[in-house]
Amino acid sequence: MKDHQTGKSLIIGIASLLVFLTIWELVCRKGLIEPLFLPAPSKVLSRAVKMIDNGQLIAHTLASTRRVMVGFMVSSLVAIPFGIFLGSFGFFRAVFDPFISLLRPLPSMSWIPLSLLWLGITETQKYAIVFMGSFAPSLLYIIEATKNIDPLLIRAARNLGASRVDVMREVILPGSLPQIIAGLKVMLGIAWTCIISAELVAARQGLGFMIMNGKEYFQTDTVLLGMVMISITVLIIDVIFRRFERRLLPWTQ
Amino acid sequence: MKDHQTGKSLIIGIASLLVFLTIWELVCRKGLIEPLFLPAPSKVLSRAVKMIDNGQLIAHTLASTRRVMVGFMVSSLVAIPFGIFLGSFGFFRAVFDPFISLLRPLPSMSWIPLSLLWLGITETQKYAIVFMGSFAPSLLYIIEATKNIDPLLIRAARNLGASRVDVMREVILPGSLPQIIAGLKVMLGIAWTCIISAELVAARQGLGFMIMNGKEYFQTDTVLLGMVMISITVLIIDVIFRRFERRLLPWTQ
Amino acid sequence: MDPVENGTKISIRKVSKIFSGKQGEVTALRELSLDVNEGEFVVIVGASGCGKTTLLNLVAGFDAPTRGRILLDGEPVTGITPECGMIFQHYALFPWKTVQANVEFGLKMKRMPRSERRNRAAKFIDMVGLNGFETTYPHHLSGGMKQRVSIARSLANNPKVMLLDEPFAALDAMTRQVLQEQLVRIYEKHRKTILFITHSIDEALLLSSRIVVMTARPGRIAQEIVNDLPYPRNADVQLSNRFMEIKRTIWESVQAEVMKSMEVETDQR
Amino acid sequence: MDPVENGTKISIRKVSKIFSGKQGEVTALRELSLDVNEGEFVVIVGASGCGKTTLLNLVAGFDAPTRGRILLDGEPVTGITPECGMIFQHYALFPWKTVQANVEFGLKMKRMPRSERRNRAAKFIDMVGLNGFETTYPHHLSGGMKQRVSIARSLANNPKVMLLDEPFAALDAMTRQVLQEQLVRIYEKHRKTILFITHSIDEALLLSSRIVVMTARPGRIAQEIVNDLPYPRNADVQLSNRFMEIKRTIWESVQAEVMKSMEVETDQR
Amino acid sequence: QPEKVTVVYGGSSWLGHYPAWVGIEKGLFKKHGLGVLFQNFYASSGRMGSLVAGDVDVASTGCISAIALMAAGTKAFMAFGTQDSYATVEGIIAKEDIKDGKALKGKRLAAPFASSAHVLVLDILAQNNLDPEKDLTLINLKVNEMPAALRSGEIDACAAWTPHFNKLLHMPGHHLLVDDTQFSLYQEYRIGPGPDLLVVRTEFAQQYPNTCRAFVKGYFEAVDLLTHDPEACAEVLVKLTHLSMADQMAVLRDITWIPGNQQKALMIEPGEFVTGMQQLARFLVKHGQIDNVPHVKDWIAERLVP
Ligand SMILES: Nc1ncnc2c1ncn2[C@@H]1O[C@H](COP(=O)(O)OP(=O)(O)OP(=O)(O)O)[C@@H](O)[C@H]1O
Ligand SMILES: Nc1ncnc2c1ncn2[C@@H]1O[C@H](COP(=O)(O)OP(=O)(O)OP(=O)(O)O)[C@@H](O)[C@H]1O
Ligand SMILES: [Mg+2]
Ligand SMILES: [Mg+2]
Repeated sequence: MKDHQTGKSLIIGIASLLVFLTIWELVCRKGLIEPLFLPAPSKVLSRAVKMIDNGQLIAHTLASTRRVMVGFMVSSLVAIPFGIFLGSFGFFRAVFDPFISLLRPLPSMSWIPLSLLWLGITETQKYAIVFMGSFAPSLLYIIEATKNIDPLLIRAARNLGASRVDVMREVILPGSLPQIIAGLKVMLGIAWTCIISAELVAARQGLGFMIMNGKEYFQTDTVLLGMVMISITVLIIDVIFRRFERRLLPWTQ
Repeated sequence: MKDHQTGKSLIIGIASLLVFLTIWELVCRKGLIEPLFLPAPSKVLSRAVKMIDNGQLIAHTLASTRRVMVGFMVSSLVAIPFGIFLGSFGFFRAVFDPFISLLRPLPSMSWIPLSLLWLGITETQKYAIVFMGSFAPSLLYIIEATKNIDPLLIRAARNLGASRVDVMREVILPGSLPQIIAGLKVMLGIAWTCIISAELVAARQGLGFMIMNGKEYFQTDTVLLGMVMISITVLIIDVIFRRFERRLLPWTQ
Repeated sequence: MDPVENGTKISIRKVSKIFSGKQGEVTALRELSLDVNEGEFVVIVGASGCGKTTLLNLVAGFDAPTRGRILLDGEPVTGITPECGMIFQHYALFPWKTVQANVEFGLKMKRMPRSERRNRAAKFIDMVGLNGFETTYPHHLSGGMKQRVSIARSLANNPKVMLLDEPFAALDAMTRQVLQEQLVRIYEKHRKTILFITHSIDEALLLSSRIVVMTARPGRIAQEIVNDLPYPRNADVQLSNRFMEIKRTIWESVQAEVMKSMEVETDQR
Repeated sequence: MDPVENGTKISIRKVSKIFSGKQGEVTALRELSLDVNEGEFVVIVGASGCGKTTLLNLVAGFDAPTRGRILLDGEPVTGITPECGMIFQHYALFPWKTVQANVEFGLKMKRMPRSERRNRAAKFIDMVGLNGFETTYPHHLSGGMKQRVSIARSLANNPKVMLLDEPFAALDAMTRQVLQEQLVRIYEKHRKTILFITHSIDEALLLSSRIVVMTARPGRIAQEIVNDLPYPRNADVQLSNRFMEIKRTIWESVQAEVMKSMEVETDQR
Repeated sequence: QPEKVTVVYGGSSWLGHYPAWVGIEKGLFKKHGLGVLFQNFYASSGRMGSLVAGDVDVASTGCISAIALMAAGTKAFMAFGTQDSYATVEGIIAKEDIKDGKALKGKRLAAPFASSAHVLVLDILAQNNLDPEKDLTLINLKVNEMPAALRSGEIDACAAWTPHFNKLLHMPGHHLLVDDTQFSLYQEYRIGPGPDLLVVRTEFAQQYPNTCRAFVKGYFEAVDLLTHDPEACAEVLVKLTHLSMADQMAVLRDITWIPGNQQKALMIEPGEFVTGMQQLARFLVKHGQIDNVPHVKDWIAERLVP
């Protein structure tokens, strides 16, 4: 019954998307909107065909995706163990708390000047932007996740002879993993924001560059295509992530 | 005992911050780091004093804050009722689902070209960037919040004679409010990201402008000061938000 | 319209309920028939998973039977109706409403004027002994107090029938006893028709005018016992021979069904 | 070191526990003394909030007494010790571990080699009748099965003392009965020293060799009753006059304490 | 008499906007009954977007931006003049060991993408048979970031325009590799990669022809003032550019202003500037920067050209 309903929702969704696109196309064809402001979907599509043909679309998409993935992976690989550690030991949490609080609210954009000074115009700088933009929020999220672990489970583990380090590895890590993964999904979205910002400056590839360059040349269809590509890429990565999640959390169904 | 512990954490935190700042200052004084790359905290402080004196710091901070607040308020005021509505009626949720899915992953940055075309370089354009960057995630969050309501409560309400609209107002809205507010706190962070991006483009005021302008003139201290100001402003707004939250949710403690 | 016997409040006629899920179909109830007269206090006992909650949900109109039908005062139940007030095991109070506002809820839904519903709510808060807690949020109440609010909320709405799904299961033994006594007092005073589910045979004996034992899934009626124990059913009654006798009868009947259901559970694996 | 009577396993000596929270101090226990001999099955009953869980936490070393001391085999308890195996009301199984891995947990913590702990776990899984469920996650088990895993996990660790805090309260009556019987069998076989908390007087009577009734908060010992009912405590024993007699005694004692605690609750408002 | 007394002008601190600034500061527009509002925009695209969206009435922009907008098919703006002709305000600066264009092979060359400097780079590379994708690393960098990048050795050469161009020129160890006089179209049509173009919103021009004519008059009076009394102009310009008086004068010296009486020849008859722009459009399509070649003549507001 649930499956049945999901199927029905999907059909309604597709139908409403089609209706929307049709109206948009018609409005543009009638000339009610200037194409500079909003090109017809068919224009965007033909731009897509053109850019797939010359390989640019794939190149830009892969460039951004690679940057997001590298920056995000590095950020997660540092944030998870560190977060679990801070979540387990109150003293160190207190030591690092002010830094996390101060770093967390900083948008990735605001790191661009410093990162340019420190790292120059390199791919590393792009990774660093993603890293700086997603590290502090990830860390905070992971620490929060460790707090939600049932303290009874920690008691039970200690009662069965687990040391504090055992508790960290055997209880706090797996216990917070579902929430950590949920958080990382959100972080992945933030990482995308970061990379689009980073690609504004000193990039000659990537979807962010594509959008900005499209804007410079007043190619609104390129701008829209770039936006659609971001959506689609994020959605695809989401699906992959979900697969991966099921593997990693066999006990949650 | 809890209070006692929080107090202790706070002391540890402040101490570790002071130690960090002292080391930073010393390293800079010894000339181990070029001030262009990283100015000493005292430099940042004296820049702050200077900019407070000439009123600029306050002006930039207020400009950004105003933009964030306006864009965020409008986004919330639209997203909350609409989200509650979509959360209550599965059919409309299905209709709007594809649009939300497509809009959600788009970083606010990617809206800059279109918003410039549509709205020009106006304050409205800044609000629009904040709105576009935070609306779809907010909406999604609110719909998720409505899903977490105990279905038993809906049954109970219906059993006591509530109509579907009554359920929406009396159960789904208040029931999802705590989670909505938690989500809005996250969204407020996103709104800040949006405004810093928006201020990159043709702004003459705001912390984003201040950072970018500082970078143009190689005033790394101004860049750092801008970043610190973002952190502090967000933290202050967080505290205010928490006050407000307690008012709004008297039943949660 | 089928002719209705005089005094029959709820008539459950050859009702079957089949759930179809991912793992195939589950027959929760099969051709179950049961009549409940006006003013009866019927307690249903049965093994876990035998379909008791399902049955109650059908009577309340939360769900529709796959086959068969359910009549309330001779009229078929077609949707959720406030005439059957439901009281849930986990109280289902609105956490964002004070005790007062919770009790007023049904009246507000009827668009009763504020002052009138305030008075009416006060009366029922008083009845369940919660004066002084009007402005408290459920969060701050103990389990027993929550369940009393839930009962007051239901009573304020003046339902003809009260449906209770293991209302006291989450409470400790002492609180449970207090609430059982209170429910009996309310029943004696208002003479509602009551359908009550429990796992506890002691509770069934203490409360009911009739006890219905259900079979293991798919649920049907295994046995009906008229409970003729005298009121008030105090400690003396509970230690009487008649009490023991009825208890033993039910115990054996239930145990046989539990054994069956456990076999099923093992089979499923 | 105080001299220890021969056979005294746990010695609780004039223990007080005071919690200081936001609303001031709460004296949970005041000068409570109790000795438990090796191989005894002591059941503690008492009103809600009288400090039963607090007492058990002190024995397990989760918390330290404000005054007085607790000796285990004559040695003061100074921290969490695996010698006192705790079984929680809500099982506290690790949801991310299979039944097998849960039961192995304590052994893994002792760095026992994999094959050895596998065998030992299998033995205890078998004992609680869960063969075939080794690779199942707790999520897929019923409440009763979860509690059996929790018992197996504790037993595999071979604690000298077992502490059980209302272990069966969340289960339905039928499952509860099955587990009670199983626990009695385990007790008879392994002769652990057991400290068991319950709200149910029936349960206390069925399981204990001694019953301790606690006073309302601050908790002290109100009464101790040696339970001399014969084993096995089957339905016949439960309907015997001696059973009724002990039950009535305890009931009256507990009721008096409940009344006191309810007065306190109302006072607080 | 002007129908409307306020005109919104879209500008920036770029030298192409000096006449409008001078006109405002020296009261030349006021003389014709106009109040001109100077709106600052960093990027040409933002300025033109605002123009098309109706927030700006008159603006000056780089040709490339205007051509791109024409290629996008919008008729919402018209061009009516070009105020400056310059060479040597834009060019490629390289490390001293890079002697000629060919030597750029394998180097790291920076240019702000989608700008005139970018176009210049593409042209110079083509002249030297270098493929921008394969033969060297082309980096997208804003002009103001170039000094630091050059100093730190992250890049070997960069293409920039004034005033950063002048700063870069004076950096020790670097020299001017090429300037805009070597742009292939300059030799033939006297058009650099990014000359400035004066544009007006079509709707505005149609609605308020007198206002527009008054603006044009005031504007070219300012151009004349810039030519004849640069010191007086520099005094007010430093408020816009934040340059020192000396630097400001140095910049002014490099510019050749095109007075109003030469506009007709450039824009209409024979219209060599328009022909040059047409070539530039072809050039942009050839290098894959825009999709189609617009017919530039269709965007010239002949009635407004002085
Ligand atoms: N929505 C549903 N979808 C699928 N199966 C269901 C659904 N609701 C109940 N069932 C199944 O129907 C059977 C009866 O469930 P029900 O909840 O009525 O039992 P119950 O007698 O109330 O049990 P308990 O004493 O544990 O509350 C169970 O086997 C259950 O798994
Ligand atoms: N960590 C704590 N901080 C403050 N007060 C506490 C704490 N733990 C328990 N208490 C208080 O101590 C008293 C005894 O609590 P305890 O949990 O031991 O009771 P209990 O007998 O186990 O009750 P129940 O039968 O409801 O489980 C209660 O009044 C409780 O409010
Ligand atoms: Mg049920
Ligand atoms: Mg307890």
